[in-house]
Amino acid sequence: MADMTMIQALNSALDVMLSENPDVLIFGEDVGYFGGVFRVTEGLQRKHGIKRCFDTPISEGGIIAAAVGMGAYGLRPVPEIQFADYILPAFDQLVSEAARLRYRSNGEFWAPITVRAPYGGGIFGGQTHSQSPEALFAHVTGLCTVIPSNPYDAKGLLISSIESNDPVVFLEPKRIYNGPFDGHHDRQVKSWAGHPKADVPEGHYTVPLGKAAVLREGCDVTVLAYGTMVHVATAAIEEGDIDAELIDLRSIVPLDIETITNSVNRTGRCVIVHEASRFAGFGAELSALLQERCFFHLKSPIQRVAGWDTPYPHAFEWDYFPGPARVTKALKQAMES
Amino acid sequence: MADMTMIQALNSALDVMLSENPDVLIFGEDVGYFGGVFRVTEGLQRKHGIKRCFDTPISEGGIIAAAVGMGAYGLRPVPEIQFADYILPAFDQLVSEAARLRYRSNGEFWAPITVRAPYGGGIFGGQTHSQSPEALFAHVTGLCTVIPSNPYDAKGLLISSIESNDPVVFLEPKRIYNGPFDGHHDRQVKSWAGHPKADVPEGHYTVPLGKAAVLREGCDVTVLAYGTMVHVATAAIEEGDIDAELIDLRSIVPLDIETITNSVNRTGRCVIVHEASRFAGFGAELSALLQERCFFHLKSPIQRVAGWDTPYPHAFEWDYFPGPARVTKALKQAMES
Amino acid sequence: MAELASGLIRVLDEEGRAVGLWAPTIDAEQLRAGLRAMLLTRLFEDRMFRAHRQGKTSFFLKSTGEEAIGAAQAMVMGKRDMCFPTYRVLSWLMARGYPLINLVNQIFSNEKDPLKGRQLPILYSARDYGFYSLSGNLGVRFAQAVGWAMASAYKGDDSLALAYIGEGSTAEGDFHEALTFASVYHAPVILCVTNNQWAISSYAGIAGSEETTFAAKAAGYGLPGLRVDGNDFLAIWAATEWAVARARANLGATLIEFFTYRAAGHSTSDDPTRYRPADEAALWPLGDPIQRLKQHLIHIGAWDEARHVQFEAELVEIVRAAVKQGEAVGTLGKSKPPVSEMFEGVFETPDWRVREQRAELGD
Amino acid sequence: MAELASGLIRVLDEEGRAVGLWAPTIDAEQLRAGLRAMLLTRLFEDRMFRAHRQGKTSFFLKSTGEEAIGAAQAMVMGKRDMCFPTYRVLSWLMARGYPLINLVNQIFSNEKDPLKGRQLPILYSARDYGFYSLSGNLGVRFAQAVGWAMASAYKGDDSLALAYIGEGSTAEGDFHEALTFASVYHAPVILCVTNNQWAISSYAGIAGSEETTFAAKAAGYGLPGLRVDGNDFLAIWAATEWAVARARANLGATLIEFFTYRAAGHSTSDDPTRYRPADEAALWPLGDPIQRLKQHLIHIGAWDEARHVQFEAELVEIVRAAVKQGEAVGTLGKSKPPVSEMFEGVFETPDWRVREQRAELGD
Ligand SMILES: Cc1ncc(C[n+]2csc(CCOP(=O)(O)OP(=O)(O)O)c2C)c(N)n1
Ligand SMILES: Cc1ncc(C[n+]2csc(CCOP(=O)(O)OP(=O)(O)O)c2C)c(N)n1
Ligand SMILES: [Mg+2]
Ligand SMILES: [Mg+2]
Repeated sequence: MADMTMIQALNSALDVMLSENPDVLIFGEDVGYFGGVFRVTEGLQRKHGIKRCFDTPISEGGIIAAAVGMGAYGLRPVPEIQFADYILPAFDQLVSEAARLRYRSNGEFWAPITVRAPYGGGIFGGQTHSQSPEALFAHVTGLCTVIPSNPYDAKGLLISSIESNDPVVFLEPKRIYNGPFDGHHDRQVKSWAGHPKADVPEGHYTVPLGKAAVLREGCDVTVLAYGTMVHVATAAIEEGDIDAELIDLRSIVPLDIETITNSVNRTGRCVIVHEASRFAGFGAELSALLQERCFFHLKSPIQRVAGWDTPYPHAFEWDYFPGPARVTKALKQAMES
Repeated sequence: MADMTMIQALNSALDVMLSENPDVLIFGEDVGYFGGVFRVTEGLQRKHGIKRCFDTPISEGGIIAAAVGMGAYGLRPVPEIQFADYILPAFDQLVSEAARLRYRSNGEFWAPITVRAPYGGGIFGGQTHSQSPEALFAHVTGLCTVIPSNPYDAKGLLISSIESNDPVVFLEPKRIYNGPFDGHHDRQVKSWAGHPKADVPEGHYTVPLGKAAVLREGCDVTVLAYGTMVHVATAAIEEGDIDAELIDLRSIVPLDIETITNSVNRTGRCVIVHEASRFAGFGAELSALLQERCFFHLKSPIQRVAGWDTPYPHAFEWDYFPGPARVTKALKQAMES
Repeated sequence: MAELASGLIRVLDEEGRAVGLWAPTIDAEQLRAGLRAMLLTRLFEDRMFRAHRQGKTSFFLKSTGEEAIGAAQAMVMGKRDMCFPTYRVLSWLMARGYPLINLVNQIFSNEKDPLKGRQLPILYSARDYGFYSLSGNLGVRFAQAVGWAMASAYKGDDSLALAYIGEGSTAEGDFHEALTFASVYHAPVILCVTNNQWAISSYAGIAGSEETTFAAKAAGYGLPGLRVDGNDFLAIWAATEWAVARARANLGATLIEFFTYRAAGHSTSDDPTRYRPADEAALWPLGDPIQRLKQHLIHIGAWDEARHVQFEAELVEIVRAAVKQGEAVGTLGKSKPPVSEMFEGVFETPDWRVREQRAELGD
Repeated sequence: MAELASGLIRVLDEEGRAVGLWAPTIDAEQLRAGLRAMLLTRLFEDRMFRAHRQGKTSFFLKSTGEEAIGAAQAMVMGKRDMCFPTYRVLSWLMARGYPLINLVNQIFSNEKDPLKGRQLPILYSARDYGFYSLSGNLGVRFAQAVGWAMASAYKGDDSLALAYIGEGSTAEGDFHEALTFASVYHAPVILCVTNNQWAISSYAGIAGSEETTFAAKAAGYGLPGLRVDGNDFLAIWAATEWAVARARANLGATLIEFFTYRAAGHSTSDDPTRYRPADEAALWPLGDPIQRLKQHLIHIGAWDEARHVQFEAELVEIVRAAVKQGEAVGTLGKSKPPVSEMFEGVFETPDWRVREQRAELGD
């Protein structure tokens, strides 16, 4: 069985769910006939029909509102927002409605929707095609936020999200859609072919939400990452001589608190890596949780490597993007003292 | 000169600015003829005319969009959102536009707007009249977020916000509009009369953004709070025998990093208190910043006292609201070890 | 078609006669059931409003003068259709026979509150009665109704969705999104604007009523718009039947503006004399929907004053009994669901945060 | 009035004659200036599109076939009026004489980029040329234009605001919010829908064009709606003059739909043959706006083929010179503003976070 790119894996997950569950509907801007601007829904309308996979008006609020209504009816809608930057017009629908419906109605209604959106930088997309809004969702009680870092997880996590009865924001790191990216933008572009995690089964399988993956065991320092940053962190670790334990969170809500706490209690040091701007980013919550739970094991301050506290600046892509050099620097700082 | 409630102080700030600066406009749902559902704009339309203070359609997105356009033109709009819970329909306008306009246009346009909104709980307002969304704004580069805790600061901070050339989200703790509230909901309601901070000058004065107030000096532990929680923390401290240093942040962006870092370096212990739900709340950023900067002075884990990670539950107001008992518990925990 | 959006569809005339093209055929039994739902709503709301003054609940709000809308539509719509309500259509639940005690317990936020104390009073949810979960934020559910209708159509289910929005709230982007989706997907949904002319202190003009009618907005989406006397039980009934027939025939959505008047204040936190003449309600020309339906019933010989007096007395008793029963369970602060309920239902299964915090609270 | 919203306002006929009630009086000098702006736009965009293929910029997008709209309106609107553009009205800047070199430097994100490398190529900002700051997110600025107009009216300033939105983006709530505020406050604003019939891969029907016209939506707000041939320089001119006169007389806003056709792909990231016939553009009946204006100029004896050939050659040279000049500064990745610019302008004065991070980056 041939390797899959992340796009093919996501497409396969949608194909599997459309085939197995008549309540699954896929819709969004340009997702139907065209197959999506990133081709994730390519061929799905042709195969499953226009009633299962269709275009929507350019109205993110309307898209999520429709999804919530369909979900409350009993379907499992999987709307796509063309770029995560454009989820904001639908923020109220997600926060005040999708996330709160089950609670406020005492379980009479709920919104089993999975909102897919490409996110993150590294593609010279400028301010509104590069942002990482995960922290905004993490603070919202009732929302799950899932972020895969490779084709195998992408398919398994997407299927788990669609089968979940809670609303899920499924953020797809667009920079690694077609190949892993370790932050060395000056080196040759890699493809997923041959990557162990590109070996994706054709059929139905799941990767559970709330279970982090320990990608590398180590005893010096714990590195927490997700999405594209998993590959950047891997590069930084491989290029250095620090025995780091690398954990891919895979979903930030639910968060696998046990795995990360145990690891940091063991290593006593921690570096958190994400693309989003640092201030009040998700790294802050990870740092706060770990110093609360691992305080007496900590040997050095928990480090955060993140985007700067500026809007995403087009021409400064590689000055803004937290590449291997910044991760390496943080690893060294974590090891000092 | 008579004492003022927070509502009178805010009204006075708006009155002063309307009188002094013809570019200041006030608008929002029910703010004109009626004077606002919390009476903050009472009498302003009568005194300054309907062109200076007027009602708007029920359209938060439209209100902020109009404010951004007016601000770009050169005015200083002060829109009111009736409840902070209802800012979300305008979230995209605030995040993608107001906060980014100066940066992306290289200073050709900017949005000197001050978005006022009552926020927070303690009033049995249920899910959509009690929330504390400050963390959502704190993560947005380019937005300032200001939260007063008493009449004097409220007026001075509001004037500073209106005079600022950056967009400000000005969150007003509605529970203390008419009197301080220390979380002892079973005791008699207090009024602002006689409170030292209720002694508010009639005219123009400012309280700078980004300067925290040390309300009580102490050497055992640093307590960080803002809004209503300042009063809850005060009560908890007074009722205990721990010599705590209490700091009122007053604005969370810009954040007075110096004052809080110095304090925690001195005390070696810290308790952070806010109403908002804990996970990925603003307390996380404070905790992360302080463990990064004060790590080697910390004697015990930084504690967070916050709302639970549930939607704001109507009947459980006092089970959800982080009252003095929870602060006291955290203070004790901070002192242990 | 434009006529229907700019004029006013009425059936009941000053003498209570059913006149004109729109006059529906409704048997007396149904008319009396409608009267009952409306009167019960009026009496219940007056009673609970007093309960608020007595501190038995944190919040309450009345629909005085608008009772005909929810009552008539709940009767015309099918049992499997879903209504996406505003907080001002209690008469829908009354017409559907929702147990009064459930309302009382929810309003008192007591131990038996069907929503477990999680939601503000009157923000009901009653799926089995075709009543979608309410919340305090305006507008947002209007477009969800379209999604529900799209789902129903997709499943080949013939059930419809009906949504309400206040005239003031039509200014929200949600209104436009709902109409756009309803139009583009030909969704089987009935979108209703309850134009009671007030939005707290703001006159309907703040939402554009001085420029055109709300029903007239339908044309911009290629949808039919009907402007209906919202105090006329029969006109509401007829217009709803028209929209239902259109939707069931897969012809798509209809926008209906119900022209009515918010006779009471906005809510218990409001004093309308601050912004409108105290006698405005009394001078309102379209009359009291309850009186008008009663007059019609008398006119067709299916009702009389004596019966009405006795009828009203019975309903007062029913309300009193329900309130007593709720008070026996407890009123605000005197009784509430177990604190564990605060932590339930955030997710389908509680995650570690909720479990830990529940323990932290010592529950 | 409804006629104007459902029909199509045209002035130039097949032979290039200016016919009908709407025919404006424009002197030949202005017509030639319009032709220049349109042709310059066409040539510049074709040149920069190639530059993208050569890797000199990260992104580019053309307005082929829509050049008449921005060109005519930039000439009719006053110098102090503000245009809230979409990314497809470069011809506005061309008509206003914005320096080509600024465009080139912004597109190359080089050291001389007027926006300091902070914004994606083509998302210009040019306050002095009446061109508001663009960004990638659609719709949101449409209602800001109304706020600008309200501010202008408040100040007793007679300047107007004009805003564009693509037909696809009219589905955003922002569209409704803009029209609602424009209507309620009688704002001196001109709201324009550029209906080029495509939104990336979606036909205008996805936004409701099969139900009614976009101009027809104006009636729902009590505003006049004009549906105009967007490839007809004279019709655009006349309709804009009408709306300007109305706004300056304090009669309020106008919604104008420009019916046109997106002749090129959506952007450099798009291949339109995936979703529409390759020859659709060629078969488009309303013709090429540049050809039509040229034909008109020739018809009135103010232009001829020889002059046109020479004229075009001159413009090609002007474009080449500007691009060369920009290339000398540098293209994407070869040259960029100092990294310190990444940290400037977040707030009026940088706060400690930005200062620390700038130091951390070692700048
Ligand atoms: C999104 C949002 N904005 C503002 C409010 C505050 N608010 C509550 S009711 C109300 C007036 C609503 O008027 P209308 O839509 O006409 O409904 P009515 O009360 O007349 O039935 C307002 C502004 C809210 N609840 N939600
Ligand atoms: C809020 C938002 N949603 C989605 C997008 C992605 N997007 C960019 S252009 C485009 C199509 C716009 O079509 P239209 O409004 O007709 O303008 P045109 O490109 O035809 O000029 C889309 C969906 C965006 N940029 N912003
Ligand atoms: Mg109303
Ligand atoms: Mg278009």
